Amino acid sequence: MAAKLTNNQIAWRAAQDIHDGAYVNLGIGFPEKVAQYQPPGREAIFHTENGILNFGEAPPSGEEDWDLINAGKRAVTLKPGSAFFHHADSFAMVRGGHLDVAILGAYEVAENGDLANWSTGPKGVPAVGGAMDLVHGAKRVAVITDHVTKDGKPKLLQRCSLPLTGVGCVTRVYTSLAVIDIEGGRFVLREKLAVLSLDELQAVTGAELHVASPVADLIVPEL
Amino acid sequence: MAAKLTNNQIAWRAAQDIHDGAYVNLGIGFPEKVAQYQPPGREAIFHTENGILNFGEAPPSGEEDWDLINAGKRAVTLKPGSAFFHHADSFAMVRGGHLDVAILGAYEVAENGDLANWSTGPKGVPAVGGAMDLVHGAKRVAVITDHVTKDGKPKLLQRCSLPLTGVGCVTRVYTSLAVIDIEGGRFVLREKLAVLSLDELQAVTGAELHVASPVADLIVPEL
Amino acid sequence: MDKTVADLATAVAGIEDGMTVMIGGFGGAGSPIELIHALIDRFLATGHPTGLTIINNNAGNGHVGLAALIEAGMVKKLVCSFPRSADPVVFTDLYLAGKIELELVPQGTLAERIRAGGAGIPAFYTPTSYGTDLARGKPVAEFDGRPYVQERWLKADVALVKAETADTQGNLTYRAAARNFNPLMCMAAAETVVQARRVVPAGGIEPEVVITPGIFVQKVVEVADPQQEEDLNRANAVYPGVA
Amino acid sequence: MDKTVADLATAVAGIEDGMTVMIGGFGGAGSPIELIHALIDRFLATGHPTGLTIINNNAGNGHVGLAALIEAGMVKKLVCSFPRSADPVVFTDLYLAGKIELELVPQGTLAERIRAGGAGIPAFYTPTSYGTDLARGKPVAEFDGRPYVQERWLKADVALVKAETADTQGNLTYRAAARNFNPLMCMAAAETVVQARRVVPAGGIEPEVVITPGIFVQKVVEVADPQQEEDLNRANAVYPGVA
Repeated sequence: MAAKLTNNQIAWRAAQDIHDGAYVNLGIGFPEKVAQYQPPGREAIFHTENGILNFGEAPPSGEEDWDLINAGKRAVTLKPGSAFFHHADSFAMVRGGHLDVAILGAYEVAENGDLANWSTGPKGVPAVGGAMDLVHGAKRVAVITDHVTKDGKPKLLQRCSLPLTGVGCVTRVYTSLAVIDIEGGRFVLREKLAVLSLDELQAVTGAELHVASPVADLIVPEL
Repeated sequence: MAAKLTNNQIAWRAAQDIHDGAYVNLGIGFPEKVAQYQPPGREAIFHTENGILNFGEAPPSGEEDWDLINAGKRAVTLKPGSAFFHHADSFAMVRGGHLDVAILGAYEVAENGDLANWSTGPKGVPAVGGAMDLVHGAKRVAVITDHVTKDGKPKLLQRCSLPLTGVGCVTRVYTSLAVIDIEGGRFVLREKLAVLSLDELQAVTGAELHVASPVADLIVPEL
Repeated sequence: MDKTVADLATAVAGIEDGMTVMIGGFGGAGSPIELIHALIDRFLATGHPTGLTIINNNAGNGHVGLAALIEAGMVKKLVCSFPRSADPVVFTDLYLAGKIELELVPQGTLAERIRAGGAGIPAFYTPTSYGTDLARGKPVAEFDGRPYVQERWLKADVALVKAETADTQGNLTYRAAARNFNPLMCMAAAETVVQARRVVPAGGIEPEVVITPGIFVQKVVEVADPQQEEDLNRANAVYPGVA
Repeated sequence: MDKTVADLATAVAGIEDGMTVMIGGFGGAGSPIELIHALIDRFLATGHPTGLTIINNNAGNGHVGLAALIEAGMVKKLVCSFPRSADPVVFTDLYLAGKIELELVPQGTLAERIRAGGAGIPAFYTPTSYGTDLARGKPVAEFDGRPYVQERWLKADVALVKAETADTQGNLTYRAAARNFNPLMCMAAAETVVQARRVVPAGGIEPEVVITPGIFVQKVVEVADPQQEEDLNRANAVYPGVA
């Protein structure tokens, strides 16, 4: 099982499903990469919890304005048509169902759509940020993640073992090996790497993969 | 009992209790008159439910801007330091306890602080506007009113007979005959017209008037 | 991304029989007269939409705008705080004849319910209306020793909104007290339709002064010289008027 | 009416032992560094205030601002959504040693609870945190077939806020994403203390562009050239630093 997508390639695949004109929130860290791979001709408008709509990429080093940051506290720039607002209005956008898609990272995703991505347990300082809000309200909540943990354990499970971020909230998972929908409390396989058999994929997945329609090859460019 | 204050005089008396720098909402109609009688040297800032702080008097006829109106839908002007905001922010000011005083009209006021000022019963079209919001939240809710109805019946009662606007909300009543506080579920007389005996005043009041401290003469200028 | 549409008819084309429609404005200020009249035009031409539930602070004035919409017989129910006005004859007559429903809501509660609808808050507690007829049947709870009434969110299928400036992405500013309910209704409707006095390209509104971010807006139509309800009523205007 | 005060020491003079203090900012953006440092100065000179409950999105960064306030030992409890940071050593050490309390609140719920405090809404329902550890012990209710968690308002004795421009009546504008929690905290505190880069006379801010109306503000102090937390941390600044 040497073959797997890089993080950039996972992000690229997720970006292909974002429609023109979509309002999108990308979780901090890995999901932020999705913004780089918008298909040409499609314009997504990015929302950040700390009060900006329609921000753009990072400014050159040394030209940062530290009042112009995203939720990950990284400096950003503005695009034409941007707007500032306070935190209550920002989360009205989130909770009120105004975002078309939120793309988040995950420690674990369960076949019932439960997501665990904020706490690895009782050790250390707990910190939740906007994750629990983002999983509710966005019309579509997707996860991008490596298919397995660093030590090879499945991240897609029957039930999450870590503290939950949200219940039954995830509808699609983009992993390093496959694209999987969550429907009716089941993982439904949509795409997988061509080099991988269904059995091989099932072996690194912690819950049953269902096949409802022909499984497409997961094809992404070199990135 | 010919002697009584005019509406202008009642409004003048209420205005004397508004401290410098107070944020004030005046109910539509009669209470709007209070704004004219601010004591010199004191500056009150007036709030209107429909989204203006620090508005001023009406413009000359013919110079109205119908986007610049108060809650009574009358044209107003702006003072330096004014601000516009939407209705939810406006009622956050009301409900959130940010107004120092709200001055309202009344059909009836009860000795327990209940107010009835929005409905005269099941006939006709009911309309409430912002009255039920205003009676909650303002630090001080005062009423200005004639002491009796047009046909001479008491408006200050043991209990309201008309549909309530709010429960236990009024703390001071400025009438055409007296200034009366509501404390501990009782009317406490503070000032009365000098020409009127306590018995005469009691005779036109529908609940017992208590006297806790010397009753001052209610003295107002000719207006 | 360009949310502008060509004309008023296209702007209101999504409104169907039985829908709930929020209409901005407080009295005449901020009332989207041209959008309302375009809707009346469609009704007169096609018989639709009808059976509408309208959410507005008032019940219209005179014989234009919301009052004309009611007069045309398109409204089944009104949710508002103050359905009395200087010339209330249209609504009053229908109401007293039992031909129109009324849900009376205190003004601040109306505003907060609409905001809650837009913000994904299904219910909240307010001191407003506690102990009054308007709290009847609503759950009551005590917090810190004080009683409060539970109120539910309000949402709509469509909101009709009047703005001062819009950009092509739907970012909006308003004019003076014409702001009132408009920004809240933008948040609470599945489709928000805006008439703006001026439409500018994206970037034409400073991001600091945007009042309604474009995420809350679906359609924008320019109405360069909008009518003011108060002016129309002072001229005794009647819509659609005599042909 | 003039809400300006002469200096930072006067601005923070009303904060007493055991008070609840909201501090604006998200990370470094909008963080009122100079007000926080003035409070630390007072503590170093007098031993007060101490035992504070601080409400902020974060737990500070590095050794300035909120992190320095915690480091000085003035904070008993923190209410926040994300107490982890690039240099979290101050809060982390105290927390793991059991020397500081933490109430962890999802970011959107934190914002809404503060707004509710300012708007007189004692409680509301949100889908956020339903079914998670952070909903434990909170009432749950179903609306339209979906479960929601009841959350309570948050209020404070004092709010420390950073603005761009203030007028003498306390009307405020902010700068870019430094707006964040600041306007909400203005609403939710008994006394709101603002540091503004520029103070102008009443009328110096267009009424259309006021973000925080003056009714929510009690004290204003001009800090013409405010420090930015991110810059301080990149310079490894420590407050109060070596004498």
